[in-house]
Amino acid sequence: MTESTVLTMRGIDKSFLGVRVLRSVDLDVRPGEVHALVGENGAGKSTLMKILAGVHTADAGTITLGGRAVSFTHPLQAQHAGVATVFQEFNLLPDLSVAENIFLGREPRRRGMIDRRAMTKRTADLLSDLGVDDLAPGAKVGSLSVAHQQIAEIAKAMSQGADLVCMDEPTAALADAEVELLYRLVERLRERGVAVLYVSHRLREIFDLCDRITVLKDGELVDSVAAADITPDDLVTLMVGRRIEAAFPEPLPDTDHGDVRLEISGGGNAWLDGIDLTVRAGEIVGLAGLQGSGRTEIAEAVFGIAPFTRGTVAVDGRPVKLTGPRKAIAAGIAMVTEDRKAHGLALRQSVRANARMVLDANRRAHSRARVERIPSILSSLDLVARGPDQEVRYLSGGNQQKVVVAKWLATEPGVIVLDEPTRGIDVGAKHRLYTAIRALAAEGLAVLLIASELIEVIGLADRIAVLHDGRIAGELPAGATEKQVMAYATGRSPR
Amino acid sequence: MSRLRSAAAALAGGGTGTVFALLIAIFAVVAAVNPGFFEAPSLMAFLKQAAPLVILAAGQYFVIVSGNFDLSVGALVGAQVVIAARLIDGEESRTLPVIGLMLLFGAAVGLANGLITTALKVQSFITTLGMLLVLYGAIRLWTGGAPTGSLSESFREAGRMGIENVPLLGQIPWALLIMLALGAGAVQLMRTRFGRVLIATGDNELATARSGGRVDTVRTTAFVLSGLSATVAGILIGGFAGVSAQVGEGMEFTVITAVVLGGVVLGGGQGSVVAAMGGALTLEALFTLFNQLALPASLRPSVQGAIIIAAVAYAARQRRLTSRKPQREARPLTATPS
Amino acid sequence: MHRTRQALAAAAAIGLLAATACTSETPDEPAPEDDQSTAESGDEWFDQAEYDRQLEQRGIEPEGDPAAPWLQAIEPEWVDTAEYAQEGGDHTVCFSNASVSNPWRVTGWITMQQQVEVLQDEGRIGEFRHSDAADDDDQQISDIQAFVDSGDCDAIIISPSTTATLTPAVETACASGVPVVVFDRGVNTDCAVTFIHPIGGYAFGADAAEFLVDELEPGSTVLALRILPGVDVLEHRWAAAQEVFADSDLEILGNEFTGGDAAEIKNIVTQYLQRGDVDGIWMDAGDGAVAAVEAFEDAGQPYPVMSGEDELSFMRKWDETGMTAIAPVYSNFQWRTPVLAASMILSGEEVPAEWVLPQEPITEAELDDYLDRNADMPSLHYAKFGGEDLPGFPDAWRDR
Amino acid sequence: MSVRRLDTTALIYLALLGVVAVGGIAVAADGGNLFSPANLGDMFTRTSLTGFLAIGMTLVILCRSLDLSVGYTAALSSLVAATTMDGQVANIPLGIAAVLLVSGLVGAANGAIVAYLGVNPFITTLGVGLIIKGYLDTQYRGPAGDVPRDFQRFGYDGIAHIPVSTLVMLAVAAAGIWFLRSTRTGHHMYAVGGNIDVARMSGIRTDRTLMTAHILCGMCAGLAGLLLASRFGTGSAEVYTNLYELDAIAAVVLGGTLLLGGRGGVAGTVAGVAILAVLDTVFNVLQVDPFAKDVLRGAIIIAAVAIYARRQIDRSARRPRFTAADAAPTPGRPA
Repeated sequence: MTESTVLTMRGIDKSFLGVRVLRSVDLDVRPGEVHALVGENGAGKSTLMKILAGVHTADAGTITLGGRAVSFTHPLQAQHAGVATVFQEFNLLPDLSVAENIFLGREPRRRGMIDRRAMTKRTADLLSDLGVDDLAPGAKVGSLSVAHQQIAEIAKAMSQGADLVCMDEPTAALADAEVELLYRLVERLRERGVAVLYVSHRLREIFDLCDRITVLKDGELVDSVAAADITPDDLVTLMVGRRIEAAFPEPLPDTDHGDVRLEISGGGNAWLDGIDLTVRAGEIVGLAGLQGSGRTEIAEAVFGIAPFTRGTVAVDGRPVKLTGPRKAIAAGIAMVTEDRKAHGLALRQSVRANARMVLDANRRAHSRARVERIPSILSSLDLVARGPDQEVRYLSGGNQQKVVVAKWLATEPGVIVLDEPTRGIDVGAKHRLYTAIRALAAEGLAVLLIASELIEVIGLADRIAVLHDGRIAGELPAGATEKQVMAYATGRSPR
Repeated sequence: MSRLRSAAAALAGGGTGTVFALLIAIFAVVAAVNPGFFEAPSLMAFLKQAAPLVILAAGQYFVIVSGNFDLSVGALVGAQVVIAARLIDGEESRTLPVIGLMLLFGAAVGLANGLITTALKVQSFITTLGMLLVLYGAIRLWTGGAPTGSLSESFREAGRMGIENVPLLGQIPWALLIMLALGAGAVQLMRTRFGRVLIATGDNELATARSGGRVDTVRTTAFVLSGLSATVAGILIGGFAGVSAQVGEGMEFTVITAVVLGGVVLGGGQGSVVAAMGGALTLEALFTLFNQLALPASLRPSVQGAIIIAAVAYAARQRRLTSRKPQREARPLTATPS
Repeated sequence: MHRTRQALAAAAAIGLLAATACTSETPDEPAPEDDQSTAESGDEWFDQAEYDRQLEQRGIEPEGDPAAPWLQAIEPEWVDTAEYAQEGGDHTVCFSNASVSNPWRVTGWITMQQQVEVLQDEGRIGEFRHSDAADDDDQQISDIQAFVDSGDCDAIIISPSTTATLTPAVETACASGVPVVVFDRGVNTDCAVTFIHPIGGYAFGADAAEFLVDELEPGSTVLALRILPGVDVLEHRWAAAQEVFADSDLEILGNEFTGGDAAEIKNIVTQYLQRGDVDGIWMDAGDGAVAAVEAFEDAGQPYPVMSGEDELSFMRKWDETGMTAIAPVYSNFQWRTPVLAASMILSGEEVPAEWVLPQEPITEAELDDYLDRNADMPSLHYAKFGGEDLPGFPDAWRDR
Repeated sequence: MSVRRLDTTALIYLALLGVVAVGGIAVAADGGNLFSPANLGDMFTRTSLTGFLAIGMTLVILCRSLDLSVGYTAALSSLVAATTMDGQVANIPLGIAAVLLVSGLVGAANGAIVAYLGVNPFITTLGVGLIIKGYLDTQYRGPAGDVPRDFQRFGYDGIAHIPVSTLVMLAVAAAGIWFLRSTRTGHHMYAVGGNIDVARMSGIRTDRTLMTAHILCGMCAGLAGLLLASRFGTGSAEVYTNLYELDAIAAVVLGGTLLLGGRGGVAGTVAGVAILAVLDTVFNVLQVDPFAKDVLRGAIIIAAVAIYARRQIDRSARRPRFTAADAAPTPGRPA
């Protein structure tokens, strides 16, 4: 690279549990450019970004920032080196004001005292500088909308005088109106010569905002092109690429799907609207869509965590009021949640205890026979553990997930909702899960599969419902192409 | 087999190991100072007098492992003894009905603690602190400041008497048998669905709720159990030593200390009920040791405080290490019926 | 890294101990070596002159009607109170009570209230206000100040929760010009019109100790049970006992703090019995005495020679078992005297400057008599409460 | 400060007003006057002691810690003060210095054990309390030392019915408010109590913050000890039996500070202390039975916290996309 760069990454390697997630990746970001980092989930975008942020450390490769070679072992080092990262989970204290959060740990002082006037003023300047006029420096973060919290995050990043700002799916949780805000923000950064590394799925945004686009696939660099030189369709092709045929189990001939087991009509709540969806026995229905499009919200509604407030749900023809997990479980619904550490597992309890948690918690689900089946379920999933008494916190992500799946299979559900079942687990475990999921369908379960990895949805689902902004944008049959799905998901008409 | 392994693992890591090691160490010193202590009669006497705290510890364990505190047990123990004395007032015939009433009262207090904590979302520390004040005041209001009435002989049987003339042992105190029975019961209870949901609740409330666990219900039940254990402790203490105005004072702190000494983590989700009871036994053994060593009475609190801090600090360190140290070679889990 | 932190923590902890240790270098601290629990505290609390005086007072015949011991006085120095005399009988009397946190005080408090009713019916006093400090010295100081500031009190009665700490407050009360009556525990000032108390802690402790010395063979072993350290009235009892035991041939096994908790007492005695014979028990207060006796029963040991207090539970046990015992008395009837004194002062009658009430232990001989008198009283009632002639008797004390 | 926190504090002062009003009416109904100079003076006096302890307690609780040893520290401090001053006016400064040193060291020990040895604060401070208790019982039997008259003025004198001790307490409270607002360390206590990981990510030395909170809490207990000494005219080991620590915690929580840390402040605590003091005075004037006092206190504390709990904001507020209004009309039966 002859021209000056803020960031140069060369030959970055990274593996987790022996699985290579990044293979000698190169990346160059120039000052004042908005650089898109795209690729399917699991392509390695987030890992690359976390390495840059000092959350992970690369196994091999060099990072050069503003001409100096660096290697981070702690987020603070990255911050001090001028890399600011806005993660999806926020790093703000809800009880403190915007200004207090932005300057936390670096409060401006006058004669040793915190200079609140200066703090407020600098925050105000910073915000107006970023073109944000509707965010009071004194407002308590906990009372802000997600968008404004995100702006606060970005402002915090800015205030550290970063010359590279990384944003991981910044619009994931935003509604369209708020996205505009973010656009303006990014523009300002560009004007001020700050480089932005921008991870997103939304093609529209990418083409609206970005100067260059770097495409990752399966942990490898596919290409790095100027946004002007490529059409959205070509970009999608680049992202999807020529597929090394992933070993997905053969779908059953879709002739003999059984009766409708799950039927949602007109389902809606604060995040969803007009959801009509049916899943038949033996059928796998995939829910595709971008972050924040409403996939997870459907799962939560079906499981009674954030119930539908409009419309009706019927299981095996019987209408049910899914007002809470117990109701859902009683109705024969199971749910493998997205964030297994927070919602799925009691980490300090044993494999056995976790696997029987649902049975233990629900008298009607509990039976000696089911409890005795657990070990065979676990071994059928090829769980790798020291023994049934090992605490699950010591298991690998994939094996933790197997425990979560097992605890739900133990209840012999009629409908199972899988929300990102393979998030952050290694390829081997993935394939086990794929076969397991197929097997479940074969046993007559209705499977509702949510995965941000299109390839999974396409490879597994008999039918794909694509969500966009809380509504079902369209349904596609098995064997649909990723381009078709992307088309609906990115809010463009398919053809 | 696997259970054996787990037992070993449990003893190796965390506070559980620490407490039994400490117990053995203390007993060793006691034995050195006064071998006679381990003759049946004095050992039985020790266990008889330790029983109430052990039972309280079991009760407190349920509350702590589900992520709460119960500071009201000391006041409750005192209240129960006073209630018994006033209501029985020396009438043998009233003994059983009154005991029944006490159990109801204990359960009611626990229920109140539980509901205020879960339904009104008041931190258990405050709930039970308030309950402590209420009980302390109410009971004295009721008796005009000092206990009245007297206990019946049959009421005192449980705490004071035992099975006499047992070969080798002499007297086996009822208190010991009750302690063993309730201890076994507690261990069994933790093996039931309730116990599993309870400890899971203390570990990860959200995950438990999403598994359909009735989080609030089990927590409330834990408080009820604590209230009942305080009642039984009251019956035993009242039986052991009769009525006095100071019964139970400060016991809440002693028992929480005992449970934590047993490696049960404040905040919930970790620790076994056996270890909690072991902690209580250790604490009682410690007091005995002080007495055996004729340690200046006024100096004892200092030594006690130092030992407790040291033990808990050591346990905390152990936990940190075990959670860091690489796990032993994992292999595919073959179906072994649990 | 981790190690240095622990070192740091250790250092801080040591610093703490060091600092606390150095504060003990102040003159009135005992040298560290006599930190023996047995030798403990005696030195500091023992006042030879006062000790001799109290022991002597036990032998002196008090002035006044033996039927009303609460009005008797030993070697009174009568002082004129004309200056405080007031017209009419509607005087407001204020009473700052340390607490009613133990049965002895509860019994006394009832007696006092009964006495007040009588005086009110007789029209000798009007309103009777009281405040209770729940054993909190600071609280009681505020209570007394509140009485003074209110300006409504024609006389202030104070039962101090601790001698030294209440002194300044009592002085402020005196300074306000209203007559002040102090009883039970004293204060380090004689500004009060009268200070009412039984002979005292030395006498109590000596009565008990002498009895043990007389009844026990030389070389016998005695266990001392104490409630808690640092409370003057209790420390005086122990100091006197140590004095008596010092020139006897009794072996003191140890002195233990029990908090007055029966369970603790029984537990401690049991352990001593397990280690060897205990021939005598000395107690600085009767609370939980029965538990100590039971420890002997349960251990199958012969009853000890014992000193308790005139608490009925103990006296009844003593009667049942026929053991050799004595009930030293810290005259509970003293609770009647202060209100009487106040009414006398307000009508200008003379009162003793220091009103020393008789304090006689209950012996084997009087046991039955006192048990009969208090036949239907609760077990935590005190035999010498001296309220038999009050109208409320017996219900007021029985059904609280 | 941010709007919401002002809200809470305001609420608590409203609660205080309510208590005063109800108390005043009750007393009036009883034929007295709660607002007579005497009663006001009494109220103020009762705030000082708990005030000192509660201000320090606020700091540690904000850091999601706890200090159950303050009662013992105060007792120790009263003795250190009295024995060091030993009746000599000249020794007063020395005495004060000694107290602050000793109490600060106790706090440092607490902080170090919590921050570096990872022992739960409940156990740590309970243990340290026991250690001090043993020391006091062994070294001091009952009152010791002698406080010169001039220093007793601290506990007894007043300026226009407001006791000096209360004024000092309010001054310390003001200092505390300033400390939390205007110094980094103070400000960081909110972060440490709110989310220690975020605090670390922001480069805050969380261990030091925790230490500081405990040291200051110890020193506040030292001030309480000085007040006790000046009121007693001597030092007293006995005071640890009064469970001042629980009063202090109750006051802090009444003051709207979250027991789990990260939210609250000294201003609220002062109100909490005042509420308890008003109750005490009212109970006294009304001659409420001492045991009934405990019952009422307990009930009031629980009730107050239950009310605050109602006002917790939902942290995981997800912004709704559809409101019932803009939702497309859905055919069929409502769910």
